[in-house]
Amino acid sequence: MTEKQPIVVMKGITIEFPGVKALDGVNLRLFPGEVHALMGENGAGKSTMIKALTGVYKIDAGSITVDGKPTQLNGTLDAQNAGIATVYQEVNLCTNLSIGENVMLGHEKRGPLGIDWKKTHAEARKHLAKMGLEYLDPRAPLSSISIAMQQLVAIARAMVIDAKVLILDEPTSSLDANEVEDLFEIMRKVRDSGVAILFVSHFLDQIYEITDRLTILRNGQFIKEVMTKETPRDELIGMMIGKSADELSQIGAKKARREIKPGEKPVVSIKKLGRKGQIEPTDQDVYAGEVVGFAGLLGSGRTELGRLMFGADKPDNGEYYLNGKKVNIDSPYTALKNKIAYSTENRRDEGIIGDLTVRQNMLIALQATRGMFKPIPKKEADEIVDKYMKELNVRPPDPNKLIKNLSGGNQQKVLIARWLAVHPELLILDEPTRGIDIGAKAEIQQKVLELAAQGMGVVFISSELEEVVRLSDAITVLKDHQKIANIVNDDTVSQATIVETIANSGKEA
Amino acid sequence: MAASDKKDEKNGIVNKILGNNLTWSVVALIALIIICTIVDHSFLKLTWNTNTGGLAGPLITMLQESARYLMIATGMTLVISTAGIDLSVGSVMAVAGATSMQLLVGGANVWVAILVALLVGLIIGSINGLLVSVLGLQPFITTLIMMLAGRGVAKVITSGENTDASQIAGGEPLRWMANGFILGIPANFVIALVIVLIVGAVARKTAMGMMIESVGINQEASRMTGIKPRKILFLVYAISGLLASIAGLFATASVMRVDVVKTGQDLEMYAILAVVIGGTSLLGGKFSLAGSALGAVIIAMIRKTIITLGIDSAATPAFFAAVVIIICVMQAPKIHNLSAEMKRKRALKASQKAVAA
Amino acid sequence: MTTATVNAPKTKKAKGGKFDAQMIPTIAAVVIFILMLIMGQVLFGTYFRLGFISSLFIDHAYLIILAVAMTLPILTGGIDLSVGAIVAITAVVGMKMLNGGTPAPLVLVVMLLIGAAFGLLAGVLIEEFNMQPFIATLSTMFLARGIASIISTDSLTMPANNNYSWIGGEGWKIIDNPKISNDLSINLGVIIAVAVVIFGYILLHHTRTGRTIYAIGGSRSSAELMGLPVKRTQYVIYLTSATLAALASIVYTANIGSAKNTVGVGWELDAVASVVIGGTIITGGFGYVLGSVLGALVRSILEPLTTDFGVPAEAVQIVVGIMILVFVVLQRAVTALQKE
Amino acid sequence: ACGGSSSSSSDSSSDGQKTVGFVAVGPEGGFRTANENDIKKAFKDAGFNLVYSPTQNNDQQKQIQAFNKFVNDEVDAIILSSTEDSGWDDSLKKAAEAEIPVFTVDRNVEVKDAEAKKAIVSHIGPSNEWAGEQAAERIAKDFPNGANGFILEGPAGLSVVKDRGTGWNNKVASNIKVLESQSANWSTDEAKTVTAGLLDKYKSQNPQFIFAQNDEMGIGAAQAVDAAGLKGKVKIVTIDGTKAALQAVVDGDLDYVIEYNPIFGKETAQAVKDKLDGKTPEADIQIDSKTFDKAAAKSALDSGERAY
Ligand SMILES: Nc1ncnc2c1ncn2[C@@H]1O[C@H](COP(=O)(O)OP(=O)(O)OP(=O)(O)O)[C@@H](O)[C@H]1O
Ligand SMILES: Nc1ncnc2c1ncn2[C@@H]1O[C@H](COP(=O)(O)OP(=O)(O)OP(=O)(O)O)[C@@H](O)[C@H]1O
Ligand SMILES: [Mg+2]
Ligand SMILES: [Mg+2]
Repeated sequence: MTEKQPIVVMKGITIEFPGVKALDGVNLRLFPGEVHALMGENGAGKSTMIKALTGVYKIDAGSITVDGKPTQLNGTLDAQNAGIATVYQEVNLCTNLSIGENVMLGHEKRGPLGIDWKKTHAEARKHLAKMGLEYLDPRAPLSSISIAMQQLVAIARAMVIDAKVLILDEPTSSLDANEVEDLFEIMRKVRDSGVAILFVSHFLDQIYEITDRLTILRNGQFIKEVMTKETPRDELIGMMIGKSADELSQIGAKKARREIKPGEKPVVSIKKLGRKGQIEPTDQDVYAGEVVGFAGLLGSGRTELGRLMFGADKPDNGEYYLNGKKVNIDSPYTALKNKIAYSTENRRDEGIIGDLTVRQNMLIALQATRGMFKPIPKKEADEIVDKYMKELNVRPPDPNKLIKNLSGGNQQKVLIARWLAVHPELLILDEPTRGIDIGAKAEIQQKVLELAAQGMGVVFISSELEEVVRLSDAITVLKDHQKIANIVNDDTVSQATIVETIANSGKEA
Repeated sequence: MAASDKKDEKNGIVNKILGNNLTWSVVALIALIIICTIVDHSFLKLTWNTNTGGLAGPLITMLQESARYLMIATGMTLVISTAGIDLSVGSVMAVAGATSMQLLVGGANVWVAILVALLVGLIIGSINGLLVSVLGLQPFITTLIMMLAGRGVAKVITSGENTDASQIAGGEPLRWMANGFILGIPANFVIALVIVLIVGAVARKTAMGMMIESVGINQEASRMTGIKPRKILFLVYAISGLLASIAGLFATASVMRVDVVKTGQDLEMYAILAVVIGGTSLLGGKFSLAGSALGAVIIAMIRKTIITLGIDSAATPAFFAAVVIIICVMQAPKIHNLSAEMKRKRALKASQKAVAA
Repeated sequence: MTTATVNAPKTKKAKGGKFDAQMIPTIAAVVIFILMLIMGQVLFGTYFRLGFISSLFIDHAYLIILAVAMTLPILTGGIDLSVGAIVAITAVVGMKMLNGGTPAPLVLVVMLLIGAAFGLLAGVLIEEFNMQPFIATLSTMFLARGIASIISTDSLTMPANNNYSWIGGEGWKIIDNPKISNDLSINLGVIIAVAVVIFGYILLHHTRTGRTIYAIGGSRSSAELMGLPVKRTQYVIYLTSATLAALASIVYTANIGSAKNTVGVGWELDAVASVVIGGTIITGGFGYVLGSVLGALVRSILEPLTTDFGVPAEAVQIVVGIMILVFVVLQRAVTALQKE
Repeated sequence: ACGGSSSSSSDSSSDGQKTVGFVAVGPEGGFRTANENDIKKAFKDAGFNLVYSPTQNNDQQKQIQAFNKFVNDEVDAIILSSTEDSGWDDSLKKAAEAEIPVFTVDRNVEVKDAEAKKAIVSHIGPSNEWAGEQAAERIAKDFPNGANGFILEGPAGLSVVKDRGTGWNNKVASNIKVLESQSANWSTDEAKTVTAGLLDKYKSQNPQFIFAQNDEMGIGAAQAVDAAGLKGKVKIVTIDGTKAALQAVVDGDLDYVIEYNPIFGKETAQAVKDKLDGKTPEADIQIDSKTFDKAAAKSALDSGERAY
């Protein structure tokens, strides 16, 4: 390895939040023309490290050197001026503005009369095209596209400045395989032009595909900097979680199929349930103890179907049967009353209630079903919180922390605890493993299997075909806001089966 | 090592106290009282007034005035916690006052007058609530409209007169409510305090407080947990209307006369200031009723200070602004993080030196 | 990890048409304004008179300026409650100086600077001390009004030949009919107001600062993470709104030739109402200056309409309130329908 | 511009009824409501079509707007009850050009412009300065040996407040010491608070009188005095002359009330009528006001003639 000059050197970075030392003397070096991955469990301090580099957080100790010069970063603007472009973990764009503007904000093309919108939009189109988004109208509002697409737009935005350093914090968590491929294509191009890329992902496959160098963090501590090629998976996992890889053996566990007995009644059965513009009238049964996977491409309508089954959107068509009895589910409240729960894919906007504590976030749904004036007795509440904090291994294990200060993965666990606390008969999980580290992912998958084994009906929505296929008893395939197939998941079914189903239906249509 | 730990802990407590909004409110209150005592040496003196059957003295009149601020600030706290605002409380005070006075003059029983006035406040609050929750109108503009229209309603009720019920017999209970004493303490202050405590108990002992905060923090996420945000929104505006009508009764019963233009005028601003001084953010979320109550007393105290210092009436608003700005600035994170910030800077310098070396 | 190679059906194009939804409230304001004028004309026969139109603009040039000023903070989800009080303090100082023999140009500059100073103070309180705009500008409002009263509580009249009142006054008659009610006239105040509107439009739609204002309204934290100069923009906003308030004061005082500490009480709420009627969302992110101008005009003809309809005095405020309410509800309904 | 008479007016004067625009302050209770109701009634009785336009918050701008609207509507006459005494030049000039006669009521306005002056035909109303002078004289009479006391003012900056204050200062005796002047915002309730505060503060200096610039504040002050157990020991003088205040004089809560007579609708209507009939009404029509001590108040109330 020839020793190149690093463009960014972070040394001894320490950041303290009230009560937590999020980073403790962490080092990081970024080299031009390299993709560098920051590795670690949820809450290891990856995003915090990134925010230190982009001036969002002030560092309590340590130094940052950019291009050989010691640098004081007092804000994102400073970072940008130093040539650091960033895509943060949570999409941070302005939904009230157009797509094109979000790409170009702060870099609009100017003419003699101020901003020249024609040029600006043309420029935006160019950058969107680079991300394979040439079909988007830059004048359309950002709110008209899905979170996943917004993520791509955010990446397009990062490419606008001539960056020396490009930071991508979990850009792939909501993308499907095609988009990931497209993204990697671009990343390679950018890397080859001499830019240093910092990349975060919980998908080991992706790490090994795209990165050159790794920095591993654990619990806010710097563990090691290694070259990707020289580090076997087992060793990497070991460094990240501090346990041997064997302990994660359950990862491969496949669900023992639950056979539906003839004449058995489904817990939930929807008939021609639909909503104009969101999802065509759909039939779907879910049996007790069954895991039904929803598969489909981005924007195929999986989320919409899930939301409809939860009453988050009001259906304008169809019927809803619960244990054979017709019910009217028209709001999350009635759904929860009927023991149907839904964990959202949009954790930040529809999931966590940021300024409440972990404890309150866990209990709030149960409380809502009981009613405002029947508070959960303290003892019962303590038991519930205690149980799920342990069972789901929430870290830090302090239920009185504000949930907004938890790492993404731990927030997800708290949300799952929230829904388990109401003891649902049907639990709809929309992208429950998105952005979650391999350890936690295994834990959540394990939990899903356990719940099903205990007799809960589960709808499992995920962009990762791999886990859908592995965990589901039946797979519902959606495309263009329509259910196109219902596949019984026996041994003959693989990811390829699903992909084929989607592709073929396209040809027929 | 252990010693430094202990020091850290001590520092932690000090920081906690310094970082707490209530601390600065208490400091401000005490400072105002001290200033008043310096100017008027008998400011803290309490005497027994046989004429009224209660304590008398500057502090007592201050508490008497604070009762109405306590009421509207409490309602306002709940509304602001849902990320809303209620600009109509001043007008609701006028409407409730006008209702009760007009009824008394019209010969109604005093209890009927009180109940109807409360009901009217509740109704106006409920209309606000309906507009905000069902129609989804913006709270600021909805209650701004109600602030305009409410004054008009008060004028319609009294046909533009300042109805005076001071000569009407049988108004005693109402008069007592505003001017009487319980164990020597102003009755209206005691009543207001009891109501604040009840609201506080209901909010914190049931899940109401948490749900209100939840809606204020993230309405959509709250809906997804099965909370009905519309119900919560409706509830807080209705409560605010009801409490404002109690404040209106305090204000009018104190002189048994409603002033259609002046009763409750500008009091929405005082209520909002009280809430903010008390540490509840206008952006919604976590609320502190104790803080707002303290804020309400501070507002009354500022006004008392103005009288005690004999500040020229022309300069009153400027003095008010100065005090508010000082309190808010002292509460700013920048100020109470000052020492921590300096420490951080020092540490950073040291570590940079270390790196350079 | 799947290695699917199906080409995603990415043909679903996001429609550009939806973008117009943001403009609907503003368009509604235009339509309703015209309808109100027509109604006034049909019922009372005076609303199309050139004289009526002229005084609508001349008498409300100040409100148009204030509405533009208020649009900026509201677009970010903030507010500037101090504009009315800034009109008062600048007016009082301006008149005092004129009476003291200060040359008019210097007076104008000082008035604008005083406005700017209050804007700067608001900016400092908001950005450096984390005060919410509502509270910060409420404080500067009390402060400005208090200082104005300390300076003088007299009704101050301009001296004769002051080189100042030419900004307001009757201005120029463009169409001089035999009857004054049919004259079309315009004065410099109106021209200033138009210039302010153009300035507002260019600022918001053709400068990066303007776009940052919208971005802050969408999400301040996003704007910050995007590396936009949020803090600087906030200063620009409150400086601009306060300075424009001083400009409104110039136009107003030039028009009536006198000033006093009580001028402008409640104008901030008129400005807010104008902005909201014009379709700007009070929580920020959406809205147009042009809407605010129309809002100001709509707000301005509410009073003549109540007068002509002979609304009982006690009920005037109720009717004005209900009219604004109907307006807001209508806009909301139209927007909701569009979304369907 | 010509015109002037209403022959071409498009207003609702179909039956030859003259239209008069009333630029008013708005119903604010007390004096104001009585005054405006009286004017409205008098004009109706006199056969005019009175178009009434109130303002809000005493905002002169809304009054100017209403005034200009009346000019554009080509009304036959305008009655101006202004919140401010200056700032009317431009509007009056327009009225002069349109030959619409203007009558100022209650408050006179200052006009610099010669053209604008022509528009004003008469001023009708009582005098605020006079009322203030009466208050000073009464206190001087009550306390020939001097006394300490307070003044409760209206909101800083209103010209009524200044005029009543000026009147007081003109006639106040040298041995009468005003310990403090505070604004109680015209409000009963605020006056009570303020007075309670002042009584606390100046207890040692034995305050003996309060001059409240209007009845509302005087009544509030009386309640504070009563609560402090000083009823009768502190003499309160107020201006306006509402029934409630007279009753308070009778009850001994107030010492003396100076009327600021709001009842001059008839006189105003007559002046307008004269002008429109081609006569020249007097330029300054002074409305007489009374003063009430206990006896006068009792007989006034007993007569049952007081309208407000
Ligand atoms: N603003 C904050 N206040 C307090 N604690 C915080 C704050 N932000 C982060 N933390 C804590 O700092 C630690 C590191 O968080 P960070 O977001 O950097 O983790 P991460 O490695 O990015 O995890 P993930 O993979 O889940 O995104 C966590 O323990 C988190 O709870
Ligand atoms: N290509 C697209 N163009 C415009 N709007 C889209 C597009 N794809 C999705 N949407 C809209 O975005 C919203 C969210 O779609 P989303 O992508 O979440 O659907 P999904 O099937 O749940 O996919 P995923 O769960 O992978 O995000 C829907 O209203 C959908 O109609
Ligand atoms: Mg992270
Ligand atoms: Mg989805």
